[in-house]
Amino acid sequence: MEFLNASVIPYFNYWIYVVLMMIGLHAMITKNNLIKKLIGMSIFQTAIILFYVSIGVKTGSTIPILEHHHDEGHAETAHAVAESGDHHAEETDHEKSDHGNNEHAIEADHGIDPDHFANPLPHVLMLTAIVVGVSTLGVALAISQSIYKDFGSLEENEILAKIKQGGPGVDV
Amino acid sequence: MKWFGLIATVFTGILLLSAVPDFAAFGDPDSPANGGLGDHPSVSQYYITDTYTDTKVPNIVTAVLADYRGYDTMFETVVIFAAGIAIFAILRSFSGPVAPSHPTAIDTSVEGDHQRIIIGTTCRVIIPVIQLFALYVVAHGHHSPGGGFQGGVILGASFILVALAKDLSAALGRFSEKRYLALGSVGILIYAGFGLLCVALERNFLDYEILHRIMPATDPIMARSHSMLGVEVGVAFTVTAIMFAIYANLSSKGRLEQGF
Amino acid sequence: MSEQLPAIILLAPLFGALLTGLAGNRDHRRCFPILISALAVSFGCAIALLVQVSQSGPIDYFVGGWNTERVPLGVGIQLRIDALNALLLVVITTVALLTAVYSFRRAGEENTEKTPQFYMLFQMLCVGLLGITVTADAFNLFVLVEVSSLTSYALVAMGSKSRGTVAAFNYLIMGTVGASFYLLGVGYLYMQTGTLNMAAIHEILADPAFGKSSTVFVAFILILVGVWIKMAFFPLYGWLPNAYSYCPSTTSCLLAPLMTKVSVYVMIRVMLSIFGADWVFQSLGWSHTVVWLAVIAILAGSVLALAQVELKKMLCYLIVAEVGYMVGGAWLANHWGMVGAIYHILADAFMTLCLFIAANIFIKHCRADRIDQLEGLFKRMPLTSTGFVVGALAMIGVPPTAGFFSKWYLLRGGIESGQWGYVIALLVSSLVNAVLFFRIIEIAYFGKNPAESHDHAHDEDSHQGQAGEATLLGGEGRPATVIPLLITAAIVILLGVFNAPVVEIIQQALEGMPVVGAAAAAR
Amino acid sequence: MDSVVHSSLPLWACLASLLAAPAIVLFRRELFLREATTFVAAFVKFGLVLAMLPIITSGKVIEFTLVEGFGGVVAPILFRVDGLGMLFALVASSLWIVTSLYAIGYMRGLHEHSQTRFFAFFAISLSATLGVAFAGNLLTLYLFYEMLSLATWPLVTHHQDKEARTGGRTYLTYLLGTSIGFALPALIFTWIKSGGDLSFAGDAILASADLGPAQGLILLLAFCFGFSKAGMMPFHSWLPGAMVAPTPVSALLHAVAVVKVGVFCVIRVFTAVFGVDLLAKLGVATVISWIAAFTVIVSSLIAMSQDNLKRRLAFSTIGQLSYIVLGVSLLSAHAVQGSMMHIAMHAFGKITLFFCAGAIFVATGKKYVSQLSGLGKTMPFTMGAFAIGAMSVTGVPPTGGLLSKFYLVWGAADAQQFALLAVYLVSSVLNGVYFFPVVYRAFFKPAPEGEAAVEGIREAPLACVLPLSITAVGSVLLFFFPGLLLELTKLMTGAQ
Repeated sequence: MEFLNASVIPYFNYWIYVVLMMIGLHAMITKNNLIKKLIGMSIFQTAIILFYVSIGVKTGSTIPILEHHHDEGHAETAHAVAESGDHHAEETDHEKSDHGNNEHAIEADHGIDPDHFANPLPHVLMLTAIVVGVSTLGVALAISQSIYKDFGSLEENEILAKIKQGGPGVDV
Repeated sequence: MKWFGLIATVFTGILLLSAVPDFAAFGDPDSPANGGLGDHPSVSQYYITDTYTDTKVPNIVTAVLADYRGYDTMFETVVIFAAGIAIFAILRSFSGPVAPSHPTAIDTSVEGDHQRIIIGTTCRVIIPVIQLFALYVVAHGHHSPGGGFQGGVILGASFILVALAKDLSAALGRFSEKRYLALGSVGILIYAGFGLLCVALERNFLDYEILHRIMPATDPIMARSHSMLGVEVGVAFTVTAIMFAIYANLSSKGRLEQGF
Repeated sequence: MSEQLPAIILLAPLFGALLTGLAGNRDHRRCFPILISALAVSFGCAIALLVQVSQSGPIDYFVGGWNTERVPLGVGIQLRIDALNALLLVVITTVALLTAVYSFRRAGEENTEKTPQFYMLFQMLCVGLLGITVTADAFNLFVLVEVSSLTSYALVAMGSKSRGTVAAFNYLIMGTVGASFYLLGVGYLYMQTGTLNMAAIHEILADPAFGKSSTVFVAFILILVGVWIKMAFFPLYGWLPNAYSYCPSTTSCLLAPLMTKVSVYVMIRVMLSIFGADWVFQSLGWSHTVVWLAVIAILAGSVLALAQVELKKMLCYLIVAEVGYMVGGAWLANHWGMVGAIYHILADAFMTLCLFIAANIFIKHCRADRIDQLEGLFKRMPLTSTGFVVGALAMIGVPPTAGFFSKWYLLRGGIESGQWGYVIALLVSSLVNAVLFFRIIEIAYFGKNPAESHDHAHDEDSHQGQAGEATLLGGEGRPATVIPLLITAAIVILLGVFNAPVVEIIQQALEGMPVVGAAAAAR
Repeated sequence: MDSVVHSSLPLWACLASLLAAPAIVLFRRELFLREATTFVAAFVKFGLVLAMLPIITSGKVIEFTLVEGFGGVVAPILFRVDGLGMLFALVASSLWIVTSLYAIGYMRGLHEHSQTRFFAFFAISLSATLGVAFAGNLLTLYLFYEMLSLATWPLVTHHQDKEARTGGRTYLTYLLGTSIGFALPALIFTWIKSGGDLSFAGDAILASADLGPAQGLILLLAFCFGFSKAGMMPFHSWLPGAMVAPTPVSALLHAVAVVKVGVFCVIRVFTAVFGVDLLAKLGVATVISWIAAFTVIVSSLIAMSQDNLKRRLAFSTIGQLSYIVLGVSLLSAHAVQGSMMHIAMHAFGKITLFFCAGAIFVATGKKYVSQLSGLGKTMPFTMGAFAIGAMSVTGVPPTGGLLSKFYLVWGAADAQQFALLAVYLVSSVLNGVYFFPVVYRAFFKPAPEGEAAVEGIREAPLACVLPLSITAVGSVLLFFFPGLLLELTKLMTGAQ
């Protein structure tokens, strides 16, 4: 129980990501069907996305889009944003209130309190990772289609057996 | 293999979990990634506080994506493009039976006609809406979640919908192979072209600020904002083209005729 | 313009790929000139950068101009060219250019309609590899790794051999696991440091507080394992032999010399520029373990190579052994080991290219890929054979080829750090290489079944006179294939003969670093 | 110390034959031009070596750096001609002229195939030999040593039949295996121990290195076995294996160039790498002495049992090489001097013997000692030369072999190694035992019954007989005029 409280509950997102990732990895290694391997690969990559996004979470923050008023000055914009953010933070997290006060110094400097917006960088990175994942998946599907065309099967052991035999359609 | 896989998986899992207690707590705004470390402020704080000053783009994610880390994003687009070309290179086959010139029903086993009418009409109605929305997502990426990738995917999906609702050749009639391959190249050409323009004006690659010299009625900061829109459009082009290319090749075993 | 070189070196092949896509589809003959000119521009940039770096130190380039006063490091993406990667840039562009020449009218021979696509992938692969080399951003490196990986999967799968397709699938699965581990490792680092810039991470990790951080430790393992998969380090090598031996010939000439070498570079870059030599070698203290792994890799690669009957497969297993050389050298934790490992990256790229081009010419000529079918090639193809022999001698480590000197430095590193297992493994592998290559040379020279005893009756000189000019070079491949081979062979020798400047540049790159810096080796 | 002359002569001497190789290939259909090229190259080479002789005899040293950055931070390609190198170069380049003549006669006489390749690689091998002779540091030495191993492989396997393949395999396995397995690590270890100095100039490389006796012994053994061209047991069996080569190859390369390169390297290791002083201090040279002594005796005994003439000569060579190694390992000035002289003396003697074996084969097709009965009557010149060669190798006056053996024995006496002195004497007797029966059989036994009695003289072609007569005469002349040799060797041993 103590272990749960100390090491699992505060980090539950990370535990989930590890479990998901291992499900994916296990499928990639042990599954016989190529498409199942690819499903495993997708789960594997998605787990990484979950991990990255978890890094960027700040309790009580909102999406990293500033409110936008074309005609008003910079400081005002930021102020409006900060207010709404503050409001939000107090509602959801009590522990954060004193913390928020400390950060007012920064707010004064820049006009925007970073604590009120989720960390944008992991989102950007994961946008890239998603795109990469999709591309890889597409190429993988194309390759498996091509394998199916040559071997008439997507089961790894059957393909290997055919390669070993050097049967028709297999140029060894 | 089964046992090896299990052992490898469990081992990796334990390794990954072993570091978890060392992590900053979930949602901690002061974690090194969010809040920085001592005298090293985290870059994400800079992004949040200074993006608007730097670029006048309220959507921080868009600004980071297309400007601060625009170099990444360009290669991300290259990845997509490479995937499209890769699938073409792997699957596309030019031999085989010639495609029938007239579109045929997608599924003759079910009561084809009725379905075709219902689906066809619905699609005819919603596809323009989808496409319009896609353009909105591309254009409004500065202010709301969205941007080139998202918009491009939606736009590509609209063509895929055509292929699903009618058949592939109908979709290819609107968006032929020659066109989508060209559009894919053009998209990156636009993106890299913006970068190269900056180089031509003697600034670093993708330093959009300098583009105010050739953009009418802009200051350096707005030049960044506008250029971002430009590159997003480029991204959208490539993504649209490649999404459809992937679908077209995968669904027809590379023959680009009627599907399976 | 010269300060824009770090960007231009990448953009040239990128635009080359795009132009090929736009112009090449209509007329395939346009592809080749575009390819050559794009790579030539890159090559020029690489040379210029090398000159610049060796004269005036590392070049920092901030994409998007995010290096003003108020912008902290790591906000934008930084490219950094120091002596180490400037050398690698030259190698990559040279190999790419030579392979491009080799590919002339040959690339599309397996499926002619896709020539433009082949060249596009070719150039994007170069973009990826060059990008990996120049970047100083840990995440950007991942994106570029994916650019190069995706294109290489496709290049492998493009061939007409169905085994190549299966190999490409395995390559893709392994490659994705590798890249994902790398990505995850970078995520762990980001979580601890809040930045993605290599120099910034390094600066933060220099704090001794991180010496015992389990997150940093796991991050390092993840990145290391990821990179090892990518470079086919011994137990993780499974994807390589099939992928490189069943792919189209041009592809193998491009991938075999470059992919593993660039991955080794990434490993060295991660060790030195992100974690720092003192952390890796002193806090972690894994040197011995990894060197022993490398020893196993070298021996296993050599033994497996001995067991092969196909020429290209044998070369592939030799790559596995060579990767062991480099990993072992890099982990010897001293100056000469590191110098040797880096020098071997350069030497091995050209050696491998040399052997693969020659092997491909042989295989095409004999229409067979088994070693025992290469009978009597020396007589028919003297120039190609010369190239092959030079590559073979370099692999064995005969002076004055580059392979000798890399072995020399690696051995010195091994002896100085007292890693006798590594020293012995290097020597054993040299001997195995000698056996391997002389087996081939014997077959090519004697034929499979030499006569029982020598028969004095045939006076060959009289025959030669009748056969005319055709006899000496008549059996050779086309000039477009033989010329790059001979150039590569010349490079292998010249890189050995003039290795002093190269080694000086490497030492310049390592200057001031703890453990691997030249100070440790002051004589 | 030596005054140094900078000159590119050693480079050109080395290149003369290397540059001839492409020319030989180019003229592959103009047989006359091809062989003329070989001759011109041989004479040019000899001329260049001779041109350096006055400089060397005046006590100077020629140095030439070819590529400054060759070894990177290791060492440059450095040519350095001193007395020992000069002596060896003189022997090798003068004998090349003779061998070229002989090779032409032999190859044409037997209508051998691929003569172009043969002459081209022959020329390359000579370049490598001179490269070793003129090497100014260990790295250059190793470079040319390996080049020689590889360039001679096509020569050894010239016949391209099964036997040649087996012989070639043994040849390369031993030579490359030991040079990579032993010499290369020894080289690198030396480099580390000496603090980056590999040059032969000045003091011995390891003179001031901190080296324990155990380390010293391992290093010395690694060098001696690594340069296995010296044929020390147990790494000797490549030599008889390589006898499948055409006789000119066996003659020049396996009696002169290749094996002498081996002992030359060993001498360099003793004198220039370790230095006599260090070895005396460590006291490890005795181990080598005994291995060499063992080789001397055992190889002589094996030689007696060989019926194949060339194999018998090969085992004799192994024994004679170990004479040289034994001489250096005695560490006394006279013994070292004797060793160096023995390089020349044995070269002339042994090449004569090989030439004779080849001439017999060309003329009669006979390979075995037991077939030689009565041959003295039909081939008097050849067998006469054989007798002289045998005398020289055994050390009977008036042949050069006596002088070098004299110095070796003198050196053994100096070093108070009387057991080893006895080895020299006993083995000389053994030499006689395995050579003179051949001579006796040829001159005094009647030709076998079945063979048609041949009247008169039926010698091998002139191109074969002339060279062997020249070298036989050379062996005798060296006895009467050893001045130059003594002078050159004295330069090396510090003019004692």
